Amino acid sequence: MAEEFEPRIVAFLCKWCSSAGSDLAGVSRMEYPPNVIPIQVMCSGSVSPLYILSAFKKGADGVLVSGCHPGDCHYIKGNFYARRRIALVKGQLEFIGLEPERFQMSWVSAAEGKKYTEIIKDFVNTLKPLGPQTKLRRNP
Amino acid sequence: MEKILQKKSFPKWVEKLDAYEIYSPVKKDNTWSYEIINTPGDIELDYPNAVQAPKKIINPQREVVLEFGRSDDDSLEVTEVLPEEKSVVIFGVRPCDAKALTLTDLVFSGDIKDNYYGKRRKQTAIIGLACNTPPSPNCFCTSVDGSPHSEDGFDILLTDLGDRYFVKSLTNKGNNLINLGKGLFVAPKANEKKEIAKIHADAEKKLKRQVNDAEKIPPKLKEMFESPFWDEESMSCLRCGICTYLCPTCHCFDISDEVTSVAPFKGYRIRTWDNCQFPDFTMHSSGHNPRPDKASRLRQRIMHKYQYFVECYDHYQCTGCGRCVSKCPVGIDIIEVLNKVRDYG
Amino acid sequence: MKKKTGVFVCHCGINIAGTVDVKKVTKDLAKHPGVEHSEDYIYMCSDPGQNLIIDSIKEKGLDKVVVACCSPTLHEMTFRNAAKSAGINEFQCEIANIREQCSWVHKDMDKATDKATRITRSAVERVQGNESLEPISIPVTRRALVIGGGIAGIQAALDMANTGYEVVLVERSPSIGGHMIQLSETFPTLDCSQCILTPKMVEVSKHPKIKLLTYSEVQDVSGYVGNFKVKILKKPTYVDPEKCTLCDECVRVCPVVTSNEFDLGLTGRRAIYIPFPQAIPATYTLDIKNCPGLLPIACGKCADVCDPEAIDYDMKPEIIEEDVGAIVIATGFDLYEKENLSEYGYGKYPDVLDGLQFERLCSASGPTQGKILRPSDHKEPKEVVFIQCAGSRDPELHCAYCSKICCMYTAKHAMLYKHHVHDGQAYIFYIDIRSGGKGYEEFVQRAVEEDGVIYLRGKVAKIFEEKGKVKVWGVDTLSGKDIEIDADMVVLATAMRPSDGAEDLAKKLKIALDKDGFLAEAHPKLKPVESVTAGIFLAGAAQAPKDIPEVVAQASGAAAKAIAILSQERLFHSPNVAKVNLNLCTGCGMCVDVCPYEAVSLKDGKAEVNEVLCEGCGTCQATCLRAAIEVKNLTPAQVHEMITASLGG
Amino acid sequence: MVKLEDLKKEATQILKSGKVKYIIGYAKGAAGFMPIPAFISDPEDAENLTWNPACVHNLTKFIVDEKKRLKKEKKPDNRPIGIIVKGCDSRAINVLLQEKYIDRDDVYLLGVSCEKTGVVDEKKLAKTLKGQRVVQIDFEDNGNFLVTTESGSEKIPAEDVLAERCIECKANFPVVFDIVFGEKIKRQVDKPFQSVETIEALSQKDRWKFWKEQLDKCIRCYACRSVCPMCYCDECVVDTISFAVEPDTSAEEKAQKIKWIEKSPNLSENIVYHLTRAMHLAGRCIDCGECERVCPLDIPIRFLNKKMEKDAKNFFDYEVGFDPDQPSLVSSFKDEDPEDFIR
Repeated sequence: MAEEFEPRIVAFLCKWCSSAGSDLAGVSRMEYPPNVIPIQVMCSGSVSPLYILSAFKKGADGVLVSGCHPGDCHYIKGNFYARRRIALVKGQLEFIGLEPERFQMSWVSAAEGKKYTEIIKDFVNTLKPLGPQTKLRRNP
Repeated sequence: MEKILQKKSFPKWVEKLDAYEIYSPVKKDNTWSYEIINTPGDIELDYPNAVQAPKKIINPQREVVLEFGRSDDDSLEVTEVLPEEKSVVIFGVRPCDAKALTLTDLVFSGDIKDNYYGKRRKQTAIIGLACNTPPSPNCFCTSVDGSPHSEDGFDILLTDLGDRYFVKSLTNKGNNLINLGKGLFVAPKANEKKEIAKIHADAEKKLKRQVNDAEKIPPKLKEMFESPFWDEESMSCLRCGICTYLCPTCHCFDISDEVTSVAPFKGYRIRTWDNCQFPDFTMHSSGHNPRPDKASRLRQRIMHKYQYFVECYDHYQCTGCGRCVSKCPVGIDIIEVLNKVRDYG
Repeated sequence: MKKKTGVFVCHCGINIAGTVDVKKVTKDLAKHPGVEHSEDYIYMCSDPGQNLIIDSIKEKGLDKVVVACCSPTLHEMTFRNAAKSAGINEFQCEIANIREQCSWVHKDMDKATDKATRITRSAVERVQGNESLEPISIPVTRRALVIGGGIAGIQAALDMANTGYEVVLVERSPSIGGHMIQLSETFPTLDCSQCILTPKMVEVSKHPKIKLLTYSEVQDVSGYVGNFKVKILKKPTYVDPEKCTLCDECVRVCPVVTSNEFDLGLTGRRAIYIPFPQAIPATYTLDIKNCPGLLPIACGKCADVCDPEAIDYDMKPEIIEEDVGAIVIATGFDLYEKENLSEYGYGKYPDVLDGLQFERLCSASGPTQGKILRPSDHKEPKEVVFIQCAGSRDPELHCAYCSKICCMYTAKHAMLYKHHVHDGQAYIFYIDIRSGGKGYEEFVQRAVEEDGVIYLRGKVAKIFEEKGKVKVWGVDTLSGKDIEIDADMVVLATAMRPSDGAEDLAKKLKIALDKDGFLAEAHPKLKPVESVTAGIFLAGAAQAPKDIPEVVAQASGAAAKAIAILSQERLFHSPNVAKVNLNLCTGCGMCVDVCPYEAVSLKDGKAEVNEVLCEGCGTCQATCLRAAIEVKNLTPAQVHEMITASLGG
Repeated sequence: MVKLEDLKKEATQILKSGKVKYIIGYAKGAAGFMPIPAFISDPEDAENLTWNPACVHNLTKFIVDEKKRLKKEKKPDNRPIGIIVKGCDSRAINVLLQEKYIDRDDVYLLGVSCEKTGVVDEKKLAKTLKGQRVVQIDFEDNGNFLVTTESGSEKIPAEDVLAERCIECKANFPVVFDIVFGEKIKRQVDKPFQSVETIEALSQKDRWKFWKEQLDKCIRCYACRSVCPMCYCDECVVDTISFAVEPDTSAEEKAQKIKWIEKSPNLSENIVYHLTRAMHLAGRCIDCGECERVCPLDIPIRFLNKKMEKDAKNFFDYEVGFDPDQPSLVSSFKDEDPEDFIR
């Protein structure tokens, strides 16, 4: 049997909530698939559309942007700007025909280690049947 | 070698060329473009000129020239990548675009040989179609030493005679291609040769636009480097790259390295077209840009084509295809510009 | 310039090495572009581990360091200090989190190792783009501002003043004291509220380090931690406290009677008045809203009778500017509006009172000199119904939150009532009793056992007046029986809400409010007295409903936090702040719009970052259309390389 | 109807009085029927101005140019520039004002109303005329165009040859102007996003097929970028080199220009370029459609921007270019912004 496809996910995690939430998952030893490479950013509001496009171009099968819940942003309102921006990026990506499942956003608080693991588990499970992301991937 | 080929026999001839990769103008949505075709029926010769000249096949916009990477023992490995060996035929090339290749030959296959261009040029046969009617309202080939039936750059030139083609082979490559279709070609009759002469003469008359006394332009340009003319003419220029990317004679390129992976470190060096209308074309790493504005860049385009190139190679670097005129978003009209230059001062 | 990066991979015993092939990560990273040295060790954070890093930096001339270990929240400082002690800039050290985000959450060794390698590569790429930075240093104005002169503000001001720092205490009403001064006795000890508060009020007024500004409001706050500039509007009282002898002549001649806010409308006062006898500052205030006019021609009686000529109709509002280094907000609470509780007849029937009114009725200094008489006919009420959670814990109609102190003060009210009216009966409707606190549960038990207070678990359905009684219909959910009480008086334990103007003030101070309008703390657990803005602290019921001991504790906490700032000559701020590339900036101002801290402004058509205000969130970076603003050491260029390293290979 | 004579009169007058430095308008080109942008500073040349359905260009781009030129001049002539703006173009002015790129005093706006029609789509026109060469095209009453070809004149219903953007136009009358020509006629646009919706209605697979084919064609001539009045950054994400070089910029910094997009005109790079462009124009694109018109390869670029416009309207109730004082789309938010896509 051929080896199962293992999607590669890039996760932009805000430092204060989502990265801390993922740390909590670690401290609590909650197991989840190793398909995700976290990139800690200061705030979900700092995630530029170029980060997302770039990750897909460089071969990500899925991209996650995760920040603090509305109202909990360490920087008061960065996640609200992120919410708006990401909605637009998501719309564009779907418009050109990328599978919508490949780009996700979530709110994960520092206390939601479990939620983080669930998001990653579900993400990996959704991506597996889709196979590798080739549409935006750079082709040498 | 001069022959006659019945139009109905044309697909049969193409079938004989199965060892070749064949390009022909193809209509995509509303535009014509040179594409690889799979069946002879896909070849359409009744077409206005393609948006992009066949230059894109011989001198592709992007070409990998070498691959590099770090090996296990940490040394850098570099591998040259040369164009694939194959035989190519391009059908339907217009005289202006074929002539453009001869001009590019001067640059890439002159004193310094460019392997990539040279190899492709050598393995490609150009089969042209003389223009009975100008394919574009802005054709002005006759003003720049060309004509609708110019044979420059062709291996074979076809002229449409209604139900048949007049076929003229100009090179051994061309002869070989005709020989592959042995039995399909017949020798032309004397009246057919006469007909050809008339068609060609008529075609020239149909050209609407021209630059008279073009020979006056290069010396005039030489004096105009500092002229405010360029500021005026470039007012509406957008600094886009349409004129040069679509030009069959423009050949400037850029070399860059694209890293595909940091670990293990690997990537490739590519050559891409570059564009003198882009602000980064002459940008120095010092921060100085000798052509900082669109006026200097428009000047460069005109000077290069009608003065520097003439000085170096004794040819205009323009074949009058009219693409830059037709496609300029703001109607900058090189014919007008040249006429103004000629009459300037 | 060739980079010389050192990579140090920690085993963390078996915490990392148990799942991640540390040797392989170390070996693979050794080949990463720019990596000069790569090494693993069992406990990188131990002394020998740190020394290993320090020695390698020195011996191999490393200029950048990545430590692959636990979360940066744990040991980033440790390793940055180590890097610093080896002579390189602390910001040339980055952490790759391969424990919490890798080894602890995965089982497959190969995959975890691959992931750890990618995380570490990404950190290497990041550190290679780092610039050396020095913390931003700011001088501190070593004075504090306290907003609100209730018990919270008083406590905070005294704590800071007693430590030796100057304090400006701003109170918007004519006297300090807040709501606590209105109370009769306090639970669970039943000691007299005024008796314990007035000494503190006097201490404030006499304190050489406290500048008391009553009848004043904060108008504008600018600046940042250590350097706030505050504009305070001092409203005219038209009475010079220096001259006033408190003879009370003016009050006697004043023709105007208006509702007395100190007694919550249970009594009246004149237009010129002293809020209460122990008011600090001890002086009169002419309430311009109710005074017939400042021109002697309109009335002028008070000025006429004032022998010391303390009354000055020409007094003008004054803007006072103060520089402070820290701010404590203690704006307290107000009661939930009457209009919102009409279902209890509150505001409609004179004998339906709120808790504070009842406090005044019980108070010896109150309208009835401590006798409990009902407002409508001044008779002693024989049956009194107390209703808890009036407006609280009712997400559909009122406030979702618990006002926290009502269970206790209702027990106190019932008890005090019984102490005044021995033959009376007190009923308390409650949802449940929350008596967490030292001696609190015992206090409630005492109310039930010693004073025979009847607790009825249930809600009141209807209250209406009939034949001089306030009829209360309710349900006892424990017995399931309908209850009808012909009460003489009803006391509502009205919900607490943030005081009027708190929202406005929060805007001026650029601090956040929570969903209920209380001032939001920076972290619900770990930063309960800090606001989200550095240098601004919260005390008292402005932040959430709380009782007096809690208020005092929080006030002291806030004071301590403020002192931590004031005690320093200079403050240091993270240098990971935004910087503008002036060549690219077109001055569209979008960064100015999005900055949560107002750290970006436009100057000469270009963006300018106030590094002290900037917290480095990077929202401007993602918003800027020109890529003209970026956060130092987490620039888009760095993120680009991090993405490449995470995915590449 | 816009009276060209009135327009010329006003132009002559403001040039004569020195009220404006020059006027950016439309004039007849050297060949063909398409007008060209004209820069008129001599009052006598105002006679060359023209106004017809082929005045497709969004001239506000040249205000951006002027602004950049002025920055370099030592003694800049800061008089306003007269500029002819259609409804869509005037929205671009509003965005430039909103982004503080220009001041209202920098321009003197000569508005022209598109009334019931708009501008012509050259390709549609060629198709309708089946190869006949157009000499002149003019507005006619009742939503018709009068087309003069080499073989005579004919009336054509404008809707047959109207540019797509005009069919979905929300501003057939200038939203900001100093003087306006032509009438304000209310025009109902029933389906302002129909073009996008046809793409959205495709299956995800077909959408990808469509865009793959289209974006594969891109030769990265950047005409779409260059023609856009909102693309006024001094340095673009696709530039290969940093322009912001100072005397103390190190070689390393110069080399640090992020390669978000490689120079290779490959599909992946083309997609990132076009999506970045669209994102960059989120809440800024006023749908003048110039990007699509100028594309030599006929890539339907406008769809990408239109999709953005649609989402901005539907999700955030945001409309571009009508109010220069509103905060821009991505530098503002509302508490009730949708978040059903967020887990």
